[in-house]
Amino acid sequence: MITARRILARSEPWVLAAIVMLSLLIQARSGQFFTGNNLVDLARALIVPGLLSIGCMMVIVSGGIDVSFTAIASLAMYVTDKILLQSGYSGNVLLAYAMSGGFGLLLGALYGFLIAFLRLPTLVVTLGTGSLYTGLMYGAFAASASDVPPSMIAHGKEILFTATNAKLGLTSEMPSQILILVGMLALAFLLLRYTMLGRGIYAIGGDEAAAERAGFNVRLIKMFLYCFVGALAGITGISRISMMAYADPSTMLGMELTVIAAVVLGGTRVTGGLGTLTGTILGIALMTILANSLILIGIPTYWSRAFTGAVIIIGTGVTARQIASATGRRRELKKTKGGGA
Amino acid sequence: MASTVLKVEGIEKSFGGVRALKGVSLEIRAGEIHCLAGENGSGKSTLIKVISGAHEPDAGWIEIGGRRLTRLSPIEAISHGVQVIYQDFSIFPNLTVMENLALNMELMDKRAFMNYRRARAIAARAVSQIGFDIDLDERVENFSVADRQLIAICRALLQDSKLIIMDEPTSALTKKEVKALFSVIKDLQSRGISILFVSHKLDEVFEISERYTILRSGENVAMGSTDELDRSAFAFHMTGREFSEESYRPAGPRGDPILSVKGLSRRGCYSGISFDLAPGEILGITGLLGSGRTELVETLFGLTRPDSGAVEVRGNRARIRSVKEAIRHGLGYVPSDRLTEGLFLPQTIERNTVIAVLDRLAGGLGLLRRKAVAETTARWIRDLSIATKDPSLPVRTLSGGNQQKVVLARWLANDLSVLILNGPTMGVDIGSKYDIHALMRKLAAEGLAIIIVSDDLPEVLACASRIIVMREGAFVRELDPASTTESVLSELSTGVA
Amino acid sequence: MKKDQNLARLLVMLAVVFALMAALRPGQFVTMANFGSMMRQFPEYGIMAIGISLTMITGGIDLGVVGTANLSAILAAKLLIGAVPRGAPPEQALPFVALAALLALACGLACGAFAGLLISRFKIPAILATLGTQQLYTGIAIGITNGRPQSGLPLLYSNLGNTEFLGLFPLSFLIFLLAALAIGLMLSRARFGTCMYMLGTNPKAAQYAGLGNASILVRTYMLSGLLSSVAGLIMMARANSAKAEYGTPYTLQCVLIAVLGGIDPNGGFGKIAGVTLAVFILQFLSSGLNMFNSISNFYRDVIWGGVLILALVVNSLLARREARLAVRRGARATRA
Amino acid sequence: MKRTLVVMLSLILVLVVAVPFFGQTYDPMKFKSSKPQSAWKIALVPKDATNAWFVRMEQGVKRYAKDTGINVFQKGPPKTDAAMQAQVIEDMIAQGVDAICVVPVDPAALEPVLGQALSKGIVVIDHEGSSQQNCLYDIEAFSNQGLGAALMQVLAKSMGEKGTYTTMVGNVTNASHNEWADAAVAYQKAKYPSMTLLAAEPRVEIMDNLDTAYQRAKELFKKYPALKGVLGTSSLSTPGTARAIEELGLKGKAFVTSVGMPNENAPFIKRGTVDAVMLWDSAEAGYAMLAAAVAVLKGDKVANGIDLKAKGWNSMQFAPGSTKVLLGQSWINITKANVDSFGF
Repeated sequence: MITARRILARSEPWVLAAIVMLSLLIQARSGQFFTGNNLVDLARALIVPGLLSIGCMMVIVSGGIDVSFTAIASLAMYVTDKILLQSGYSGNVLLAYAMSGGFGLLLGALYGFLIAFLRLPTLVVTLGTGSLYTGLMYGAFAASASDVPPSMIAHGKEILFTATNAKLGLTSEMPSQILILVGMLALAFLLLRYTMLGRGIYAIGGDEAAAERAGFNVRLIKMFLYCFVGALAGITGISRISMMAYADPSTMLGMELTVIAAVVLGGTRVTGGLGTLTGTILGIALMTILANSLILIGIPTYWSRAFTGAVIIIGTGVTARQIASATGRRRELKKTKGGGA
Repeated sequence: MASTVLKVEGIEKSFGGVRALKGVSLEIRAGEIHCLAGENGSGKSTLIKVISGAHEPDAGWIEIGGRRLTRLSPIEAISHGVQVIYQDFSIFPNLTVMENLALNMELMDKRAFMNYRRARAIAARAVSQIGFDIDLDERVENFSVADRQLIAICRALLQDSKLIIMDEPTSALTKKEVKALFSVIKDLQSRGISILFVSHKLDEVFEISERYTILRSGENVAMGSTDELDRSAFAFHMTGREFSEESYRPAGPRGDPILSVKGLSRRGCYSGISFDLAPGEILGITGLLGSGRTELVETLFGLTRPDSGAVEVRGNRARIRSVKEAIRHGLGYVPSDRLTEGLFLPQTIERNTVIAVLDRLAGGLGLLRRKAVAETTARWIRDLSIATKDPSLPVRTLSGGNQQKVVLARWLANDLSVLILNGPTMGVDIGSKYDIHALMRKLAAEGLAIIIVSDDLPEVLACASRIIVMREGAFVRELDPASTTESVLSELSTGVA
Repeated sequence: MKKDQNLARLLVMLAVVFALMAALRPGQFVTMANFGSMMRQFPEYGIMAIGISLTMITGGIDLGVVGTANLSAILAAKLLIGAVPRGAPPEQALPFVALAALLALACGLACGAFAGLLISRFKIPAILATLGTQQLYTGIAIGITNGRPQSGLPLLYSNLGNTEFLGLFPLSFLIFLLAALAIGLMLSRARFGTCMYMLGTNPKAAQYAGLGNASILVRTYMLSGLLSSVAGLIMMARANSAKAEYGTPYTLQCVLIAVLGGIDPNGGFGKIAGVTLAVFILQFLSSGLNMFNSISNFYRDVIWGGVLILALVVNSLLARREARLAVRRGARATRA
Repeated sequence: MKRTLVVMLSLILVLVVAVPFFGQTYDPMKFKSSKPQSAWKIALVPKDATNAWFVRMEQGVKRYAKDTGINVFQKGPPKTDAAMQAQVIEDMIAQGVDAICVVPVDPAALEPVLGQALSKGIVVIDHEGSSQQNCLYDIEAFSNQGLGAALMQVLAKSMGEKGTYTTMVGNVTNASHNEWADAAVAYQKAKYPSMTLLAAEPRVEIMDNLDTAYQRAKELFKKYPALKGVLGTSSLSTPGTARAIEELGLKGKAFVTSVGMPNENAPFIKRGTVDAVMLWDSAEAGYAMLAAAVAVLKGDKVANGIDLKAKGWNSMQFAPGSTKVLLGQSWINITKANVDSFGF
């Protein structure tokens, strides 16, 4: 049964409401929100955080937390970029994706092993691997901003369509990488909803011991999860540098906390077990729209960070309150109903 | 002679130097209801885990399906038709009822994909077996403990089982639910399924089982047919001690009421509750789960706020808006869920004991006086005969009964006027149960006012000086335990004559 | 028992790092100059690491420490710059220096109280709430300064801040020691410390035991804020100025220190002694690596991350071995 | 905690005795080293270790080591952060280097630690830190005013000396970025009356991120259709903004210039989206800083016209009224004509 109360006890409607309010505010302040090119710009800005949020959400659902996925994305894409540049490779970009995804998978497998088989706490392990991977990238590979191979430049120029702003005549191009986001979302959706592996991720997040007893192979599921997250991060890295035609090793570092915040804002429970892709994408969309509309709203540059902080606090506060009260009401109801049974 | 479903012989198992099982044997025949009894820590749970393949025994063998094995994997156990319903139910609180019911089946069938239509069919079949009416799309965490238990039972029934092991299945169930469960068990038996019923409640053992095995300290102490067992022998085998439950006839209330509740109501929980409590009284409040009994005492203890009504302590209006204020008014509360609400499991016994009286043990600058802390702890360990070698060990190393005593000690260390106990002996072994009952009587005799919230009717009858029955958030009737019986209480609780 | 083993392991780690650096760079590492340099460096982030550790013990985290430190320092700097004319004699500046310090500490307390309220009253997950406060405090700091450094502090302030006792111990180092001792004492001996551990172990049981969860949380985050503002004052003395973004990379570094120092990220366990040792290890590594001209500073991150993971793995393997040995001992006892 | 507070405050009050670090002036001639040249050790501390700019600077350092045989090395903090940079300098002092060359993240934040270095007889040479007090010399590729003006000249030419523009910095907390931007705005006010600074958003921050530069530029052009120019001070401003201009279809209508690296900007310059970016070669700057430090150590007199033996740094002149700040003539306009000639 889908009841209004059950819907209101989730965070998706509240985040959606916040997005609508924010959009209306931007529209009112700039007249530029609901224009084709602005929406395309926002969609483009959503690609990288959106891709990262998928893996981040899956890890949190499984009861873990990962703060190293941006380090994986950076290291995997940087090594790939360097290898391809030095070998003078000029072929298909798919190889770059495969390579970077592969490196990401290996890097993910390393901490996946520590988490799944040695049962070490995820936050600590990923803090360690995050530090390790960024250190390796800057230390061993002496990373600094670099060119990208021609295949990636071409890939970055693949455009799906061009949207024109009727009023100003400005145009924005929808990059083909949005398809990767859509594809990954679809893949993750199918995985999480229709495979036992995906249900296992939720089951582990709910009660790991129970999952083991039920016959889930908890270790393999976790191992798979972190490999998947690593591969996804590696792929994200290539999308990012292709779109910018420029491989800056630091371009994604530091995004991890914002992505985690967006995922939690989207209703994923910090302690695991609950979380939807819809909520995740709404959460990351809210954060992306906010980050990319401060000028449109007209917040002075010097106050933009204070404004962002205030919105995060108010947004998460309201969401937390609403869910708490909706859940509280329902709990009471269940109790009295249960009493009669 | 009936054929044997499962037989274990000479099982040994040690954890970290502690021998949990010392050569235990058990035989379960086809189609029988067999009771495995023993106090907490006697090795029952370990034995179950060996049978279900969760633990590998250090020595001994298991005979199942005509084969003699030295170890068993969980999958093998299940494929041999052994199903366990654990005490914690092993369910996923974050998933829907439907998924909880269907996932195990699907995993057994080695399915890689989730088919929601098939899952719904499985779930519907599962709940229909015991006529359980529940919303399949609701998340399990939103249901009561009793409902969760039934979900776990429905799930176990789905498998093509030869043997269902139920680990203390009734500990969180009300009388009515226990009855329903027993009829389900009988029904299963009639289908030829054996049941291994793990319990330490003697009424249940006598009511349901045909044969029994009793463990104590990891060893077999008795086995045989239930017909040939009497109550005192049962208690003796379990504990190694002789008990006689003297019936308690308190002196009755002494002096003015210390706690008066006047027309207390909270929407959706209880309404119009009024009663007085005098020093030396033990007030029993009984009712089914969801009758509002727990909600009522949680309000008294400041955990929730009433919508209307008043509470008076020693004749003065008391506004209890937080637990701290309740403590200041001399109230103490032993919650029903010891593990999550009562104890800080990985912390030391000492810290768990003194946590509510830290104020009094702190000297200048809020620093604790170590000696005073140690003395207080030692005193309560002695007074309540808590069985531990070292108070600096984590409290989770204690048995259930001793853990409950630690929670009690925490409140007794305060100068209490009113002690509220919610399910004081739930999941506690017989020995500790007698200890706790005796302690309550002693405290009442010393002038403490006590409220026991319990659906363990013999307990309420044995301990309380008066009994109030709650149903659907209201007081139904007040009774004198001397002139009432279990069946009267049970009828009043359920509203069914 | 187990936790003391953790301390022992940290000590061994510290000794190994020390021995390694001392062996490879004897003329540079084991010198008064180097120890003096290290003592001036770690107090600011060490104090913040203690603050974060406190919040982690209660099962939360405070990602807002750096924002709090900078905002506090900027307020103090604004007051000093505004109130004390350039070149004013020390006697004239002193009361304002004291006032500015008090203002900074008050700001730290207020910042912490706000975060604590968000977490305890509004039930926002700590990681989210303090990510928000970090943005907010840094944002306010940028907003009121337009991001410019606040310099031109009275001479007295940085002279005080850079005073060395006995020509050896910088004031900031002594403040760090005092803070570590006071907080360590509070955690191990005080009523409040015990309450923090208990709350971090099981918030629900803490509620039923009447500890007053909300008030404990608010006070914990206030304490973290207070420590952050002290760190802010130290940074201000070291930099002779205050700025919205000094020390931004310290946040994650402090979390790393707390974790390596043995603070359980799930709450309930951990000691300040461990955190202090972890601070020393990081500083030894960092200063030691600066003595190798060809080794990039990023190897510090590599070693740091590697050490953290290695410590975890060793801990877990040792625990397993212990369990196995215990089983074997048990089996022997059975036969005997 | 109360006790800590009380103790701390009383300590502060008791200890009015102060060791002076500031306000002292040092005579460069007194820094002549008595050690043989082969025993000298000179550290160059950049803002961070990863930025392409400083990676290039290290090439100059290596070249200097090869040319002279003196023990010089570059050692930067892991992240661009003033507090972390101060820590690296602390360690350098402790190691007993003879000279420190520094590109300060924030000159103000380094005063105490550099003061300490000077008081120990260590030569301190700054670059991009003309406000630094505690240094013997600050060598600049050009004056802040000069660079600001030069950038404004490029932008003004592109915009036809009229229209609305705004400034874009790497971080609002970046001191030199702000100074250049301020100088550019001042130059515009004096020289180009038909140009106006966008009042609503006079300074935009891109968080030192190329993608952010691109996003911010898009926002700007959407919100302010009258905006015709962006003057950047971060090297990421031009590639980010130029990309936005091309995509929005504003090529030829909106313009951008900034400090920038040739290879990052080459495609935009060749396509004509960008007319020119400004550059000085950080490798040469690193070389020149070391040369200045060595001059002091040798006891050579630093005077107008000194040759620091790096391209564009051959005839340094003191800034008007200063005995510390030395200006070179080393900025380069990178245009379509020379963009491919640099090799970096």
